[in-house]
Amino acid sequence: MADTAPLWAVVLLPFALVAAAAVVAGLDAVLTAAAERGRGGRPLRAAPAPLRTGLRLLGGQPRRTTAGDPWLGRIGIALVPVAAVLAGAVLPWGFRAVTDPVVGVVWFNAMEALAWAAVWLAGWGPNSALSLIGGYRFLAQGLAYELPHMFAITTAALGAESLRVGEVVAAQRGLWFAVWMPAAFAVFLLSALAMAFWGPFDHPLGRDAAGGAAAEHAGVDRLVLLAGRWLLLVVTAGFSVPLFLGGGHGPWLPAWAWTLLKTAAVLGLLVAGRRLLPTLRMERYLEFAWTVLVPLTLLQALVVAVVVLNR
Amino acid sequence: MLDDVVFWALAGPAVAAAVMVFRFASMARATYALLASLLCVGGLVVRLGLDYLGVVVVLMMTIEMALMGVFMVMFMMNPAGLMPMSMLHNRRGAAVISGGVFVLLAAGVLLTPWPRRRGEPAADPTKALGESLMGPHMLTMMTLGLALFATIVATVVLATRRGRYDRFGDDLRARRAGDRGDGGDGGARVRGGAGP
Amino acid sequence: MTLELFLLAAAALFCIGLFGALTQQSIVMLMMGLELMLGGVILAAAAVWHFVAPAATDGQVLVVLAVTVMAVEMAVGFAVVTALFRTREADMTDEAAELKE
Amino acid sequence: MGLRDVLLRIGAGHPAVLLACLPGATETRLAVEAGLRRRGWPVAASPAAASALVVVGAAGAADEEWVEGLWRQIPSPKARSAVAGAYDVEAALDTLVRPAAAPVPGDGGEHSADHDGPGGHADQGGHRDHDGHDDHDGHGGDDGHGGHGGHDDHDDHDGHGGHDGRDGHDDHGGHGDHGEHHGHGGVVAGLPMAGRADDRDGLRLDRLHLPLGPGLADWPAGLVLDVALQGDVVQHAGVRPLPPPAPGGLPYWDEPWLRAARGAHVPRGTAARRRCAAHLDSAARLLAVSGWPDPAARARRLRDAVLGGAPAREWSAELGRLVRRVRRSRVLRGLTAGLGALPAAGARRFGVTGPALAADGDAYDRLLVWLDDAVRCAAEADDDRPLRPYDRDGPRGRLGGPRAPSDALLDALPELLRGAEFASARVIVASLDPDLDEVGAVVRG
Repeated sequence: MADTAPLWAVVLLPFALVAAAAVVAGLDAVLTAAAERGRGGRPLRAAPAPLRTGLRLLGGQPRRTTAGDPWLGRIGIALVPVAAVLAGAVLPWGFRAVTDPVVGVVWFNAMEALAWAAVWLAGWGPNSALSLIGGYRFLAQGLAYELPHMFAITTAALGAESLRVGEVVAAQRGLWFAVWMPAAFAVFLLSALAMAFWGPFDHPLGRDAAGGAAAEHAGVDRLVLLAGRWLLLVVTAGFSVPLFLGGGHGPWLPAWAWTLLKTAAVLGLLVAGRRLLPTLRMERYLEFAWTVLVPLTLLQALVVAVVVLNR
Repeated sequence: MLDDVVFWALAGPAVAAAVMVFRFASMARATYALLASLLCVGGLVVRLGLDYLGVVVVLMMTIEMALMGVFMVMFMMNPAGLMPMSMLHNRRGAAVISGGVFVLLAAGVLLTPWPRRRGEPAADPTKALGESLMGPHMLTMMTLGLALFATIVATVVLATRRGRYDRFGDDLRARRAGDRGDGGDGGARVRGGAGP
Repeated sequence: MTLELFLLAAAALFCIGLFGALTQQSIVMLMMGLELMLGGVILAAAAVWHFVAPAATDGQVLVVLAVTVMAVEMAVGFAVVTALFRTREADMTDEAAELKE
Repeated sequence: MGLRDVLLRIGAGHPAVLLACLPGATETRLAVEAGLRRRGWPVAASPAAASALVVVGAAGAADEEWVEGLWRQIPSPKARSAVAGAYDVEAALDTLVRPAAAPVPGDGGEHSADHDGPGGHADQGGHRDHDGHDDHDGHGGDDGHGGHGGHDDHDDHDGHGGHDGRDGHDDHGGHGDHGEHHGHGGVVAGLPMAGRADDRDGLRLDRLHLPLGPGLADWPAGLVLDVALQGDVVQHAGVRPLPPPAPGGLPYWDEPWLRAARGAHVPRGTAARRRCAAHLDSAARLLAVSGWPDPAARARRLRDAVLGGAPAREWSAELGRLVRRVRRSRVLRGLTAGLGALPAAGARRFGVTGPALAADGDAYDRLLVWLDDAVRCAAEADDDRPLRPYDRDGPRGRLGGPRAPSDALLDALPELLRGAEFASARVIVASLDPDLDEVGAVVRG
């Protein structure tokens, strides 16, 4: 069912992801402006704010810190968007992905883990206490979300009896996985936020630690790190579509339009839902993740396994 | 041809990064050099047709090394290598031993008449692996499972100093852990102060 | 791409790891040596599977085993270091040896 | 270069502003925050994120140093201006985006924006510049534990501002080795190495001493805490003694009560509005530090509406919605409950009065007391009867005693902070929200 896209898709992918990231960031800016200025403050005019910030950072100077390890830090920063794009390579547009390896689901997870390690590097590089605290926070966060996240992904793969993303989509021709694996879907959405260290999981870049892992990065470094974060959000949210929302399946519209619509809906839900929650601190969230989410996802996987065996 | 290029492009950095692990004076660099080396190993494994295991190696090693970095920084005598450090002992003996082992292994590798390739890989090696782990190699799988479980228990016992009695009171009746205010490991509330 | 080349690379990784494990004083660094050695084992097992017996799954199972051992070794290693650190500020192998006395 | 100029021009129209708030300038800060909000300019959380610095209030000699430290750490191109009073906020903010005709060296004082273009004075703060990692090559990796090594870039009091925004210029290549190993006795690159000490978890990890504040976002203006961190656990915290207060006006939040005590005619509505706004300001800080920017922004907008004199019916409904929303959040309760528990008995011991005493509990309880009090005050906001001169209950506690209410809050801080993680420590400070304007100022009325 899933074909590999033509070569030009490889070139197009990063640009498409960046464009999507810019739109999502713009939506977030509008909602932020609405909270700050109220309806009378014309929040829609804030939409291009992330782009202007990006251009400002592009023109700004990077900076150095005393006795830092700038190159290690930069490797970390660069790895964030690179990992996002590599993970995005297995995202099917309609029914076509840039590449659809046999172990696409595991590949996606591995790339996310790479971004996880990268943020620590970005926090370590500048040799500054607050920035390192930010880096450590993301590691702690990973310990909390990674396990339920893996189980959620595994559950979807289990339901399709395949690790190939294309086959996971194909298995949802009739019924979306989100319908009969609601717990896995919900956990995946949570961990999509956590993975992009955004929203209620933005503690690694928390304002309370002066920006955490990003506290010391300026100019292009900062732009790459923050843009990489939006890319990660787009990619992880986008991955919930083939995993749980039936990918390109849907009536009337072409497959790519359905993918776009569903991705936009998930992203809109996440960006709007962020307003409802304060930042989750891991020393509190970890207990919840391990005592509630892990058993929940395991149960979900068990249910799915039983269904799969009996059909 | 392409295979050869890919092999050298992965094996070369793997060995080079492995050497750098013990040459860097900075914990972070050493850890991430090790990660780079093991990622290359993962790439080679994928190249050998074991997609699943290769990607799993990438995934697991990334997570492991990221955690390792933290422990490094926590526990090393000279955590960041701000000063040039040399924490070696019996360097010469080790060089002789490992050099000798390498010569032996290399000789074995080169001199052994390796058998011809027998059979073809299964259409889906991942599935074959799964079926053998759940079939003929069930015992291995069970042993691994038990070992992992024992590890979880043992490491927690070793690493933590406080048990549930410390957290929930002597009769375990407390509804909330006494250290809740400090997250998972708040000795301050328990012992009422800093440090022993 | 031949079996010998893969095995030589694996042997190189193994021996570099061995050197590290033998020389490093810090327990954590020692574990890094062990990880490298296991990396070599993984590579060798995968190569033998591919070039010698791709029909059987034993090579793959060996890789799974090595990956698990790495995880276990890491976890136990850090737990031991933490425990040692708690009892006495010791994170070096020599100091740990003194603790026995 | 042409493209870069275009980028700079676009970026300059949308600066991220770092606020350097000085004690005694609360009213100015509110005006600046409102001005920034109107323009939609983001408030930066760290110098690296900023492209402009706004000094809020009149800088005394003691403040000069850290303000300059912040300025040095902002990457160029950057602009700067100072706001002395609420009246000239707009003009000062305008100067941030107006291209300077010529680079003005140094701080031109009030109103003058200092545009430090890439060709500007290259020697500023760059003497300790490390040339990337080139000069460290011989040592394999000097990155390091200096992260634990006593250097926090935001609070760069000791002036080792090795941050230089201009590494595009090789001005310092020749003496790029300034920071190399000054002796190996535990000082690296001019930074002391962390030493080990006992800690909360019995692990004797490295301990790092660093000052928190005064340049942090959502932080009480003028407060500096000297903390010892192990990992991100605060092992010890002390309030750095404050410089003597500048003579001058009354502390903004306490003004109505103090003026009434002096016999001036102050309507009760004014006092109620001031108290309501003070609580909203504190709550906004706590919410922002807890990572909930949405209601924090709403609280700030409400605060300005309350102070702006709009009739209560225009904003009380929205205040009610905000309070309900915060009260309903079980997540917020789960995250802040148990932090900085200060039971009434303990509070009395420190002499704490006001909301912190009434809360008789943790950070979450204090937030609820603020919010409820704000709602109560909203009902009196349009009361024109005069404030009774013996009514001395200011927003942070009882005025007129020998010590200001915030003095007691500051006394309580160190004990509450010990053993808290960094994020929890921020929440605890925000939940007490001491107002340094009143400390040492003339509060006896």
